[in-house]
Amino acid sequence: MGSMAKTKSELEKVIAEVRDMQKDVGKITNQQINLNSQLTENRLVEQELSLLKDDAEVFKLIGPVLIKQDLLEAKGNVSKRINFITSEMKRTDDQMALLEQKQETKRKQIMDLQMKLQEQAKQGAVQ
Amino acid sequence: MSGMLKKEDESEKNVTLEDQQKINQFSRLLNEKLELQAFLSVRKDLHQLYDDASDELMLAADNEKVQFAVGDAFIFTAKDEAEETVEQCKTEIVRTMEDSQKKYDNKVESMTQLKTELYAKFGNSINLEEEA
Amino acid sequence: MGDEADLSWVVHGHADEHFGIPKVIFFDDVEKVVKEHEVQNTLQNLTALFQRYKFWETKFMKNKQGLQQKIPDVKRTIDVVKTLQKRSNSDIDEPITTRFELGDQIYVKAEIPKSDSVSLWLGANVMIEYKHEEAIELLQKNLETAETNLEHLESHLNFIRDQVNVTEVNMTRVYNYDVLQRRKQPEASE
Amino acid sequence: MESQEGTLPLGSLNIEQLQNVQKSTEQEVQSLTEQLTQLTTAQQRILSSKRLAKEFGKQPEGKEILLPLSGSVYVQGKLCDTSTAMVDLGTGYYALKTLEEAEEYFQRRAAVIKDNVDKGTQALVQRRQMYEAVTSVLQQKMAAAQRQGAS
Repeated sequence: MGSMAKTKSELEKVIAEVRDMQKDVGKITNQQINLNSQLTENRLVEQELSLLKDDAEVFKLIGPVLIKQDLLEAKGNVSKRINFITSEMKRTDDQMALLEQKQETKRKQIMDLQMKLQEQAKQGAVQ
Repeated sequence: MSGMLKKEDESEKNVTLEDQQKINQFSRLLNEKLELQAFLSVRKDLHQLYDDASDELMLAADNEKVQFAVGDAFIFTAKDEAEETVEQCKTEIVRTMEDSQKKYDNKVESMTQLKTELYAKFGNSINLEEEA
Repeated sequence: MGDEADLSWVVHGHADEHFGIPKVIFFDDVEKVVKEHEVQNTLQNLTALFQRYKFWETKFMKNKQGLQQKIPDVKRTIDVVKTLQKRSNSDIDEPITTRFELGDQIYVKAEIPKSDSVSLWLGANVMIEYKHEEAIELLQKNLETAETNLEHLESHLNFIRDQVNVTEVNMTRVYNYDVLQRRKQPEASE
Repeated sequence: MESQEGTLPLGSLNIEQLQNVQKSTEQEVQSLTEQLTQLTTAQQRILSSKRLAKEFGKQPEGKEILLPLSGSVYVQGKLCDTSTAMVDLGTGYYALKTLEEAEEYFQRRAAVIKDNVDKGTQALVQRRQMYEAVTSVLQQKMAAAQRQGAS
């Protein structure tokens, strides 16, 4: 009975860990969705800026103020932003891959523990 | 705030009406605290935006007019006037933030007090943590 | 809420100040309640009541969110009129140059001659011209009304949430009492 | 979700698994439908802006109008440039354009959305077919299970 209780509490612990990981997966997924839509929006802006004539008037909204911005500067800023988003996306992808790996390990652990528990139950019944 | 009192509890601590009122009070405070927290975080972002606006305005040419957001429209405004308005808004934002921060601190303080009292009586059989 | 649970003994008489939403009775003596009404029946009634409170909570929350959107909107409108008023009170006589929103994502240029009035859209196809200070006064009144309504809503919500808490605590206490009783007399349980 | 959704061997799934697939497919259908509604609304707004850009060019300069400063505040004003517009490019960027250029801009935006609408519609049709397939297999299996239980 004592060893079974131990296995049980171990199992509960691992299950709780997996649950926490799933929460993290959810968070990262949200980040990914967010980054993705940011990327799409910035790409559209990048494309539009590239279509403008060199002397076109461009403004940037900062807080409540629309301030004139040099077209080249605007292009530079948007491309910097896109680079940043792309690297963030790579970071979240890596995080996700790592998390999936960890989850896989934990799931195996759960299966092992469940098997152990069944065996212990059998032994207990025989005795 | 569901299930503050734990089920299948061994202890036979009697819950009095006074305890119940404390639990209600705690729950109210928690709600108000979370609202203030959200408000403060929005204000903080807004303040940052206005800060950025000040910085950009400083860099703009003196004789240049900027377009200032008014309602859904923009109004052409002299740079110094825009700067003045931005500063006024910033002061106002800071004021509301300080106001809310004070309220927030008060809630936290009252919550800590209630927590101490309730935990002293119910120990582990009550859960007053803020995240499930 | 099609359940026909008899809730008359778990709630006080109607509390008129909260739209007739009843106040739940705090069980001073769980044992007495259980002896009179039985565990299952008590829990069932409390669950039904709990669900009603939750329904009211959701309803009031929606109203609150609506008001919480309206209030900043009115404040923004007041800001617009105040900006116009400031300009009209200044010694600048040139018109205001603006880019206004012609449609989604498109703005065009216009001049607003110096003036001391604005038109307010009051809904239902009604637009009325006001002097700046009249407009501000009217909008301020709207704001105050909205803020008072919000306060009332908050007080109803607080009341409902108290009822939710008491109902929950009642349920847990009845449940725990039952568990304890069974543990004391294991032979009595079938 | 399964990677090759189209070729999911529905026949080999048990009732519980089928019910899960049915539920998740139903949710997908629902969220796709919502997305499509949003896209269509956005599309209509953009096309309306395109029409406005065109119409605006026909207005005489100096024309007196009642212009909106917010949803509920209007003031008397005069149009002073009916050949240029400022368009919102997104992410806080705005640009001045001739009305013709503005029209082209909205046309491009509308094309991007139409692309998304087409893709979404295709996905929706596919998901609906999937839902129907799952539902029909599920009904068969349940009927079979009932017959077995009855005999």
